[in-house]
Formats: sequence, C-alpha cells, structure tokens
Amino acid sequence: MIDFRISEADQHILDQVAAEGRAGEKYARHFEEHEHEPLPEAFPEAAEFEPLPRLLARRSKEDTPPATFQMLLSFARQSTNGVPLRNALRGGGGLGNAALRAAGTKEQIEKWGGLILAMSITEPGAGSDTKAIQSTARLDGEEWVLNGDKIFVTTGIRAQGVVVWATVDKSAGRAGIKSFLVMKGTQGFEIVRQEKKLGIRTSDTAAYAFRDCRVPRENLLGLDESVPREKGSASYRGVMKTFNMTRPGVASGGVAKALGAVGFARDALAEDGIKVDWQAGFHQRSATQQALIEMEADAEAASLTVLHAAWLADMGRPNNVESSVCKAKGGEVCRTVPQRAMELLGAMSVSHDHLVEKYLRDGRISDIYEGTGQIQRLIIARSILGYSSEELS
Amino acid sequence: MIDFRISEADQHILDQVAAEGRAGEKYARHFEEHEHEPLPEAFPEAAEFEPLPRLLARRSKEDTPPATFQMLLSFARQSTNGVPLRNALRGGGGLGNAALRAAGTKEQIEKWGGLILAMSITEPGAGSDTKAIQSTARLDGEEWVLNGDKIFVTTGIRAQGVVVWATVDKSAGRAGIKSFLVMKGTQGFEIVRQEKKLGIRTSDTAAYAFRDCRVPRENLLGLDESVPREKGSASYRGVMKTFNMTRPGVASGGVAKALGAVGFARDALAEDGIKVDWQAGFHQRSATQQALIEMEADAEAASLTVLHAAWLADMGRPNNVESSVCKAKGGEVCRTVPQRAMELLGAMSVSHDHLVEKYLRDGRISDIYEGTGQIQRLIIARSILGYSSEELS
Amino acid sequence: MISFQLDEEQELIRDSLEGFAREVLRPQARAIDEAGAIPDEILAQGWELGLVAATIPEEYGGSGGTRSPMTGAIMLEQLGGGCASLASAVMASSTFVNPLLDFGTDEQKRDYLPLFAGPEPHYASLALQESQFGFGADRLRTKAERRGNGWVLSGTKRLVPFGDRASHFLVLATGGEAIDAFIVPRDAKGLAIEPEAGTMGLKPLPTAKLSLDRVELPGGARLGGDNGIDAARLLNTLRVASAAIAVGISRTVTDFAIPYAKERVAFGEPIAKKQAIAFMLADMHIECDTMRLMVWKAASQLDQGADATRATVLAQDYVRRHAVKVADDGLQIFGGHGFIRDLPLEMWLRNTRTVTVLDGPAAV
Amino acid sequence: MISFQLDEEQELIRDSLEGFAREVLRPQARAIDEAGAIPDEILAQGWELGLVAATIPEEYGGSGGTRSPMTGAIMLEQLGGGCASLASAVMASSTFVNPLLDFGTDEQKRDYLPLFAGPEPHYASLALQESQFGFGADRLRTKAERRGNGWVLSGTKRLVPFGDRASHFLVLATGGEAIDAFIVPRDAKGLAIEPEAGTMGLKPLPTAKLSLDRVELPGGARLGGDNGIDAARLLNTLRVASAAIAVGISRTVTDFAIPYAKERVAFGEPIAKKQAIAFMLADMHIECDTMRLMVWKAASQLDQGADATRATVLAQDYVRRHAVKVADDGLQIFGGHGFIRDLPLEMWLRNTRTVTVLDGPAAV
Repeated sequence: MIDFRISEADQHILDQVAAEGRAGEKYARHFEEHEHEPLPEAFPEAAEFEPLPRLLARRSKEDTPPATFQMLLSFARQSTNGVPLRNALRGGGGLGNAALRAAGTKEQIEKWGGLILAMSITEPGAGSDTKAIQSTARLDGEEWVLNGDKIFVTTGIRAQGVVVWATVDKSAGRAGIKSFLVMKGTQGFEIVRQEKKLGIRTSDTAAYAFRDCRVPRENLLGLDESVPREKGSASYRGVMKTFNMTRPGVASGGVAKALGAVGFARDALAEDGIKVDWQAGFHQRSATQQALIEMEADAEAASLTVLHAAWLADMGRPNNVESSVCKAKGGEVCRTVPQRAMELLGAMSVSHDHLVEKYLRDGRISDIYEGTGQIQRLIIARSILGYSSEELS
Repeated sequence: MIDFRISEADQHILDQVAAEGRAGEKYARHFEEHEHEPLPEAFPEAAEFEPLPRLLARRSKEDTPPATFQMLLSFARQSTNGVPLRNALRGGGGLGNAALRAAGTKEQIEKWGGLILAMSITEPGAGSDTKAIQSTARLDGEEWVLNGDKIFVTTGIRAQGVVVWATVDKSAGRAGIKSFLVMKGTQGFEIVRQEKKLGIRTSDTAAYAFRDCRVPRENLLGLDESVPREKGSASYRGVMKTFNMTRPGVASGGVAKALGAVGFARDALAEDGIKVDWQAGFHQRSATQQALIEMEADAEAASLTVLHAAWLADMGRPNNVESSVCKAKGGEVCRTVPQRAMELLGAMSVSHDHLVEKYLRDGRISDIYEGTGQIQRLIIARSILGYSSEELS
Repeated sequence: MISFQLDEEQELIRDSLEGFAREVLRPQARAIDEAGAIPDEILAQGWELGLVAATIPEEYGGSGGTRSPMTGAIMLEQLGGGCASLASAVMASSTFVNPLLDFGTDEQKRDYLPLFAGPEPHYASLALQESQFGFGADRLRTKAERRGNGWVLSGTKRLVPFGDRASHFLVLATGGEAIDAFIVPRDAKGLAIEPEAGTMGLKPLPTAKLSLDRVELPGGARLGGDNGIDAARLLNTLRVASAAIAVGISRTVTDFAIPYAKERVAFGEPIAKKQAIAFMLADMHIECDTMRLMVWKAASQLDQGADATRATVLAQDYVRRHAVKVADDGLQIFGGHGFIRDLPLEMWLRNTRTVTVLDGPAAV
Repeated sequence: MISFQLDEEQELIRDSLEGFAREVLRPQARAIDEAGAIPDEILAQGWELGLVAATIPEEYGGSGGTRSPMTGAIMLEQLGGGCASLASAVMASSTFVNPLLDFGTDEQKRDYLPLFAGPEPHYASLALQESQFGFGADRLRTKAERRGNGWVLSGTKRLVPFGDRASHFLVLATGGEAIDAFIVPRDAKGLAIEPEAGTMGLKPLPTAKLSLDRVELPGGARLGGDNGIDAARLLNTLRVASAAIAVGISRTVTDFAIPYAKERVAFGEPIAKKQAIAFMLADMHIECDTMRLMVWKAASQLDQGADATRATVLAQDYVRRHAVKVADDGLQIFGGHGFIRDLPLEMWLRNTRTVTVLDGPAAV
C-alpha cells in the first residue's frame, strides 16, 4: 500500500534526533568562525539525549524499512543547524569505509574496518571525470608506489587512513583505476592543506600529495591486480557501486537544508504574524504565503524522491535512475530553497544573529559532490535514451 | 543619453495601432475556427483608422530611430489579438522579399520586388540545420533544375513567388547553398498541403514539393554561381544576414504576446477587484499581485532586449549577440508569460469566450522559428567563448 | 510506515488501463480533438470499463469496490496519458457519483446511485466553476438561500461537463460561510442550460453554462442532508484527480519525445546526443517521477481519511508549475513539427494547461 | 526618444571605474572578505575618487556635478563588479549625502554637506533596516513622535553601515502614515550603538545596531523640514543602486567563468564545449544584459524626475530572481573549486544574495 505515514514510534525517534540537532545550534556560530577547530568528543548537552543506536535498536522490523528510515533521520538531523553533540565520526563511519566494505576482501575489511577511513578520488585536473585520474600506482616488488595529487578529501584531516584511487595502467582508462589503502603517517603521503570552505565547515576537507609513497602490495582493495580490457570492468563497477549507494544519502542532506530553510522562514514569519492559510485559494493568499507554499512544495517533492530511491534499495530493486533523480532534485532545492528563504526574510537573513544563512552555505555542496546535477542528468538521459557513456557525454 | 521615453507623437501612433489591433479582435475567433479562410482585403472597421504609412510619414527624424520604433509598433500591434483589418501582406512584404533585397542583384530586386515572396528553407529532415539541406539545384543549359521537399513555408499559399534554398554542390556544405526565385505555377512546383497549426492561424503555412522544377538561370539570387571552398563564404553569409535582421522582429512578436497576456490578466483581474499596488512591499502584496509583477517584469525585460538589439541596428552597430539575446528572451516569455497568465485567470482562461488563450497559442511559435532558443544560446555561447560553429555545436 | 508499493489490485488496474490507454485512447486522441467531439461509441466503450460503477455499493447495483482516491490517481494517470479528453469524459459522472458516495444520505444514495449502475452511459456532473476570472472555491458567487424546508439557488456555473445531456448537476453554492452541494435536476425550473463556445484544451468534452435564476429545491437536495459536506475533502479529491491526469499527459509527452530525439538528426547526429536536448528529456523524466510522488502523497492521505489539504495544495502547486513545462519542452524538442496539429504535441500542451487550471472536471 | 547611448561623461566614468575595479578592487576583494575588514588606506583610496563629493554643490565644497541615479548605476555596476564590499563602503556616505541633496533644506545642506567635501573620508549613513524578518519600508516600527517643535524617535535600526564611525545617521521612521528621515548625531542622548555580529555577505563592511530609546531631536532634524521627503523616491534610488551592484557582480562572475570553462578539461574536452555548460554561460550572459537594461530603465526615470516606482519594483524583482542564479551557476561551473574560499565564486554568491535582500547599503 502506498503510504507516507510515519509511525508514532518512529516519529518519536525523529523528534529526538531533531531536538538533539537543535540543541547543538548554540555552538554552530562558534565553529563557523573557528572552522579548523576540532569538535570536542562530546558537548555537555549530549547527556540529555539518548544515543541514536539505542533508539534504533528499539525499532520494529515491521516499520518503515531501514534505508528509507535513514533518509528520514537525515532530514531530521540535517534540517537543524546544530553541530554534532557527540563526535559523530567514529571508526567505520568514513566514506572510505563504505568503499572498503564494497571492494575489500574479508580480511581487509576485518583489518581496517574499525578505522576512520577517508575516500580520495578527485584530482586538481579531473572533477567528476574519474576516467581522467592521473595519480599512478606502480608495483615495485611487494609494494605499490603511489604518486599524484588529490583534493577535496572529506574528513581528510581526521581520518586514520585513506582509500586512494590511482591508475595502474593509464592506457586502460577506467579499468586501470584501482583503490589503495594508505595509512596516515606513511612516508611520501603529505597533507598539503586543509581547505577553507563556503559551508560544511565542521567537516574537514584536505588536499593530499603522494610522492613515491609506498604501501604493501596487499593494500590494494580487493587484491585484483588484473586490468580487464573490456568496457565496464567488474573492478570499476565495484568501485562505482559506492556512488550508487551514496547518492540518496547526499541528496538527503541537500533536501534537509531546504526543509530546514523553509521551516526557519515559516516559523520566523509566523512570529511576525505572517502564516500560511492552507484553506485559502490562490487569490486569497499573500505573496509571502504563496512563496512559502512553493518552497515547501519544492522541498517536499525532493524529499519524496529521496525516500523513493532509498525504499527501492530497501526492497532490493534497482535504483540507479531514481538515485540520480533524487540527487538532481536534492541538488536543486539545496540551492533554490535557502536562497528564496533568505529573500523572503530580507536583510536580517544575512545577519550572524541567525543561522538561516547557514542553510544556503551548507546546502550548496549537495549539488556538487557525488556528481553534480549535470552528471545526474547525464546518467538519467543515458538511461531513458538507452545510450552508453560513449554515446552521450 | 539613456532614455526609455516615448514622445507624445509616437505614443499617439502606437495608440492608434493598438486600437486598430483591438478593433480586429471581434473577428479573431471566427478565423481561429476557419483557419484556412482567406482574410478579406479590408474589414469595414479599417476605415476608422488612418493607414500606418500615413502615420509614419509624419514621424520626426529626431525621434526614436526607425528600427527601434518598428519594435514598438510590433509590441503595440501584436499584443492585441486582432486580425489585420487591412490585408497586411502586400507586394514587397514577404519574408522572401527581405532575402531578395539582401542577396539579389539590382535588376532582380527591380523585377521581383513588387511581388509577395515567401521564403522556403526548412526541409522535413533538417530543421534549424541549414547545412543539412537536401534540395538540389542542377544547372542544365540555361535552366536550374530543382528537386526537393520543403516545409513550414510562411505565407506559402498566398505568396506569388518563393525564394528557395537548395544546394548546387552537397560536398561543399553551406557554401553550396544558393537561393532561387521560383514563381507560383512553375511546372514541377507543387503545394503539397496547407498546415493546421496550434496558433498564428491567419498566417498560412505551406509544404512544397519540387520535382524537376525548371527556372531560368538568372533566377539564382545574386547570380553568383561559384562555390567557394573556404568556411563562411560570402554567399552564405549574405543569406544568413536575413536572419540577423529578422531575429529582433520575431522576438518582438513573442514579447508582444507576453505583454498582451499580462495586460489581459491585469485588466481582467482588476475588474474583479484584484490590482497591483506598486507602493506595497513584498509582505503587503497578494500572491496574485506578486505574480502579475513577475510576469510584467519578465515581459518588460524581454521587451528591452528587443529594443536594444534594434537600436544597435539603427546605429549601424553590430547586433549579432544582442539579436540572439532578445530572441532567446522573446522565446522564453512567449511561453512562460501566457502560460502563467492563464494560471492566474483560472478555468475561464481556456474558454473561447475570451481571447487570452490565443496569446499562448500564437506566441508559442516565437521560440521555434528563426532559430529556437537552443540555437540562440549556441550563437551566444560561441560568441562569448570565441568558438566557431565547428568547435561548439 | 513508508511504502511506495502499489497493492495487487492497483497494479492490475494500472496495467489494464495502460493497455486501454495505449490501444484505444491514444490512437483516437488526435482525431477526436480535431473533430471537437467524442463519438458515442467511444463513450460507450469507456463506460463498459465500469469505472464509474466500480465503487457504487452492490445494493445500488454497482460493483461494490472500495472508494480510493489513491487508486483513482493511478487510474487517471493512465487514462490521462491516453487521452485527457476521454479520461475526463469517461470519469465525468464520477464527479457526481463520488461526492454522493462520500457525503450522501442513504436516501440520496438510493435515489441517484442506481442511475449509474446500468450498462449504458449515464451522465451527471459537478458544477463548480463560475464566470469571474478571480474565481476560487473560497470566492463562490452562487448563492444558496434557505426557504422554508427547501433552498433557492442563484448564480451562474460555467464549463460544466456534459451539460448537454446530464440528468443532474451537483451545484456548489454557499449560504455565506460553508460551501454546500445541491442536487439539481436538469429540468429544474429557473435552470437554463447553454452550450459553451469551446475551450482551448479538452476540446471534445462538451461543456455548458448553467444559469440558475432562483432555482427552488426541496430540502433533500442538499447533499449530506443536515450534515452537509466536507467541502475541503471534495475539492481536494478533485484537485488530486486533475493533477493525476496532468502527470499522465507529462509521462506520455516524455515517452513520445524520447524515440523522436533519437531518430531526428540535426547537425550530423541525433538531437538526443546534444546535452541541451538530453538534459531537457532528463528533466522531463525527473519531473514526471516527482509530480507522481506528490500526487500519491495527497491521494494516499485522502484514502486514509486524513485532512489532505496541505498535501493537496502542495501537489497542485507543484504539478501546476511543472506539468506545463514538461508538455511545452516536449513541443520544443519537435520544433516546428510540434506546432503543427498533425502531431499530438500541441494538443498535449493545450490539455495540460487546461487540466491544471481546472479544479477538476474528472475526479475519482 | 528611446536611446541606449551613454553620454560622454558616463562613458568616461564607466571606463575609468572599470579600470579602478579591475586593478584596485578585484585583486584585494578576496583577501578583504577573508579578513572581514577593510584597511583604512583602501578606504582612503576609494574616497580619493571623489565619488561622494562629486555631486555636492561647489558652494559646499563639492565638485558640483549633476545628481544622476543613471550615472550612479553605471558607476555602481563597475564598482560592484570589482568588489561589492568596497563599492558599498566607498559609497556608504552617499546614502546620507544624496538624500540631503535631494530633499534637504538649505540649512541642512549648509550644516552637513561640507563635512563630506574634504580630502579625508567622512562617514555618515542611512539607518533603514529593522530587526523583524517581516520588515518592509511600509512596515516600519521605528516611531517618530512630535514633541513641541522637536521629535522623539524610538526603535531599533540594524545593519547600519559604518555605525562604528559615522558622525551622523539618517534614520527612517514613521509618525503613523508618511515615512520621514531624521538626522541623528552619533552622540544623541538615548542612542546606543553596538557592532553587529557579522553578515554572510559584504563581510568586511562594518555594520552596527542602533537602539533609539526616546531620542530627542530638534525640529530641524527632520530632513526636508516641513516638506519632509519623497520616501518612495529615496527608496527607489536605494533599490536601483543595490540592483546595479548585483549586475556588476553577475557580470564579473560571467567574465570569470568563461576562460575557466575553456581551460578546464573533463571527459576529454573543455567543459565549455559541453552544451550544459555553454548554455549556462549563455544564460548568464543573457541575464547580465537583461538585468542591466532593467536597472537602466528605472535609473533613467529617476534622472528624469518621474515616478520610477513601477520600473524600480520591476527591476528589483527581476534582478532578485536572476542575479543569485547567475552567481550560483557560476559557482556550479567551478564545481568543488567554487565551494572553496581560495576562489571568489562563493564570495560572489554570498555578496549577491546579500545585496539583493538589502534595500541598499549603497545608493547614489
């Protein structure tokens, strides 16, 4: 049965998560202005909230399925502007960990799974074009020798290790790209800088340099050293799977910022006596009410596409196109809705007295990483047109 | 001095033209429903209005320059829904006449300039891609032999002759394309059908077939039979000039439909007590007022780009990019503004009791002919990026 | 719990109507639109689907199915995708029947529902729209006055589907505050019926103008008796139904444009290989999916008996802003061919603009 | 007659400020934004351009140029394209001086204009904005009450430029109906000045919160004396000025993105050769041109002394909807690099959003 209802039990969890997020807002401005300051292990307010794993443990298996519920949690958490009251990033929780789980051998997962692992793909000259990766890995005896520059490494500072994409054979294109686990402190692996960003400032972003950086031969994830010559090798597809799984997640972050911005605008204007009258027809509405309705419709529409893509994953059904649909919509509303919310709130929306401007700055990244809106549209277009990536690029 | 004022004398002319347009609205629905019925030479109401040439003859040379004023006339005339009270199409007034004037020899212009000439470029397989023209012209003794199919020939029924694009050498690409004057009644020249269209129904649109159609050698416009091998031959550029001159004209039609639609909505809603209060700030406006403001802003913005492109032509300055800018904006607002006007007016906007739906239907063509919005963006992008048509297509 | 799973019956209905839409409606849509009228045999064929009678209880001769705006949305997306005019025509009597099912007294149900349970089409329809451009259900001008035990109705109703043949109309009017619906027989004294001049979209759907000049009605004419109706629910149901039709047209436009874009060659390659066109198609696909989800959310809330006003307002707003763009972009991909009435693109644009400005000629 | 021809003086100003913006402002913009403060020497350099004094009559020590919002728009587009924060800073005192020129009594002009005619920067600014999110000039909460021959002002003003150093403020307040402007010296009793916490855009521009607790002013403090001011004109002038700055940023973003798109290679060719990017750039170019024309129309009407309210509302609406999109699309073209503060894209987005929600920190 088509159903959009959230059970009381689940709503309670979501309310808790949102409350914890809001409790962290008192620290938000400080970490905006001190962006490279590490977050403490826990803030005093953390004690007031039951940890999420405990809340989740009580969920019924008959309720909204887990991946879908993760999206609801993301909406609840990320539509607040709070810094995490507990250091959210623990062993196993980095983007590199997802890659390890997808592409690593059982032994590799056991060995490194407990660390915080970052994922290092992007290079100064490449962006979304993973085929163009220039970093190289050369086998020298029982060691891989890595060379190259990497940028935009999320949690690149805090991570204990990093999964690095490099090519073992440039002539092979995508099939030559392999991923390697490199531990912090390895000789020849340098953190060049920590980036200063428009938003998501409590998430650290690093640039790396690898200069004759040597790692053991068994640090190749999956241990498959072969370079197939056909298109779309299993190895590469293995790596790409991590994208497919993360698109709804990233989209949920963008949607959350849109939901947060429209919620902020709605509440702030209500205090000034301006409220949506849902019963009123178009001609009976004010311009502000109509703008709020449109923003709410846009944010909700995007949220439904995210839930849909996640639900398909829950059902074990293909969700490649739907993941790109939701990523495209999330990328759209993370830009337009906070922008409009500020327009509606006027000059005071830019003041640091309030956090609404943070939705715009933090949300903006959602249309960039894990594939820009343009990349998502390419994926969708190829799918509906039946074109390969060579036929439509 | 930057100036957007219209002199009293000019405003009087524009008011007259608009009044004549409105007087023709009583016949509009009839010709919508009898779209292939020829317009009479004159309606009785024509006598009430001074003919435009007489009005124009009294204009001061110190006033708004002529091409710019033509755009204002187009706004005034085409923002009404009236059928022409006088048969507007006379000798010299067809699209083919503009081509003749641009590319013909002095003798050719004298010989055919007094006829109504249509312009026949598009082919079933080509669309905006003039390079792909398949119609051929072969010189056989002192005659050109034409073969091919043509569609979307504006005034193709009423025209006395037609300027046809055909290639004399397919291997030469654009440089091989020449234009030929073919008189109605020439053997091998067949009118295949008259199209039924969404809008602009008082403008007849024909499909032609040429089957071994022979015309005298001197019917080649410009008489230049050579096929230069370099890119961007003078001959082709000569032909393309007709586009460059007509883009603001076509854009003005689209803008006029947007202006008409927003004007209709404004007046109709005012009768129901809903009016824009220009002094009110955003939060004091109704949704309807805000929608009217946005539509009016969009239509006015597009109108200014049209005036700007035409004014550059008046000044003898290059206006290639500005022509495409205004064509792109005209193509945008001819779609969005009538659509929104109808949304604002609700269900009665679709009723044949009113003419507002005609703005949507008539306006829609403006984003298609003389180059779609996509083609205009290509032209603009090439210009600002410094790319040739080979580098960006 | 959140679920996007159609139940078995819904999947069956979707699949069978998809076939009906593809094989019966789509092939006739263009010709019917051009003719401006729907042949009686096609109306009869539509009636035979049993969609109107599907949810009429068995005691009144119907099939006794469950009333479900959610299932209705699924149906209307398919029918609308086949032909919005025929979809609206086939479902027109539902705009009378369904409010009766939802709000009617036992007596009203007994008196009127059996009319629609027979094998031949029977017409009755909702009279909502009025002449003023600033119309809104919260700005009704048709007045209902109490007179003794009965009512007197005055006002003008526009664009009433099948006004030429409907046996009854459900006229929305207000006594000042609440909105009421009144069952008005076509031969009521003071009721004048004139055919409308025509409409831009849904051209073949016959519509009429009803002039109510102090039409006197008995007390039992008020739908729901003393309880009246839940007007918000009635309107929400109509709005969701219209939006579902719009989604159906959008989907059809997109599906029609995809193969054309792959076949049509310009500047040396299929236009689908140009990002401008490919991204336009991607956006059309994105919005079809997204609009559908918005419609589903509102429709499922109506099924659950919840106050679906917020979800309906959002779905209607979203669909209004996006469906016309999808149809219009579809036309753009076809260029000049889209503007010619040989192809259905321009019809889909007219129909989309029309169903998204109506508050719903068809509602389930 | 319609003309798009800048006069000679305007062309001169445009060209010289274009050079100043390119050579002085642009190179410093990023560092100044990051530092959140403008060095005094740069402020002095900006002051030396003589822009504030340009239109002060010679009798008060100024250059005696003609007041022209049209010329102002041309100036602000160039300055804003160089650095919106510096443009706003350089012109901040104009928000005090220009209303004085437009509406001031002879006595007011004599008392205050000479302050701004010297070689050193002198600051005074307009206090318009208030704390409430539903703020609008037609919803002012700062109250002006008559008391004897004088006035008493109460209320809170926010985001007042150079509140830290301004010698005077022009405070907008209302006695109930009309909007008035009052000259308030910084040492007025009852006036408390606190620095603002900061702003998302125009970060280096120092702003302050003014709390007016029954501030008593003499009768001569009311701008324009008994005539008061034309508040619509004052607000229109501010709005057009802000819009002109936004156009300048948009133009700079576009100019900055073009060479990058040609250099940046992805999937084997410059991204500018992808229609998705090329069309985005084309749209940015289209909107820069179009926004400018909208600003020009409103500005030229202000020059002509006409009621420019309609043109201003339209220009402001149009620029608000398009300028942020241009800046945002510019950032998108740079992908992740656009999000990093090494490049100016994210700054341009913040500044564009900021200047288009203000009713104008800078106005000429």
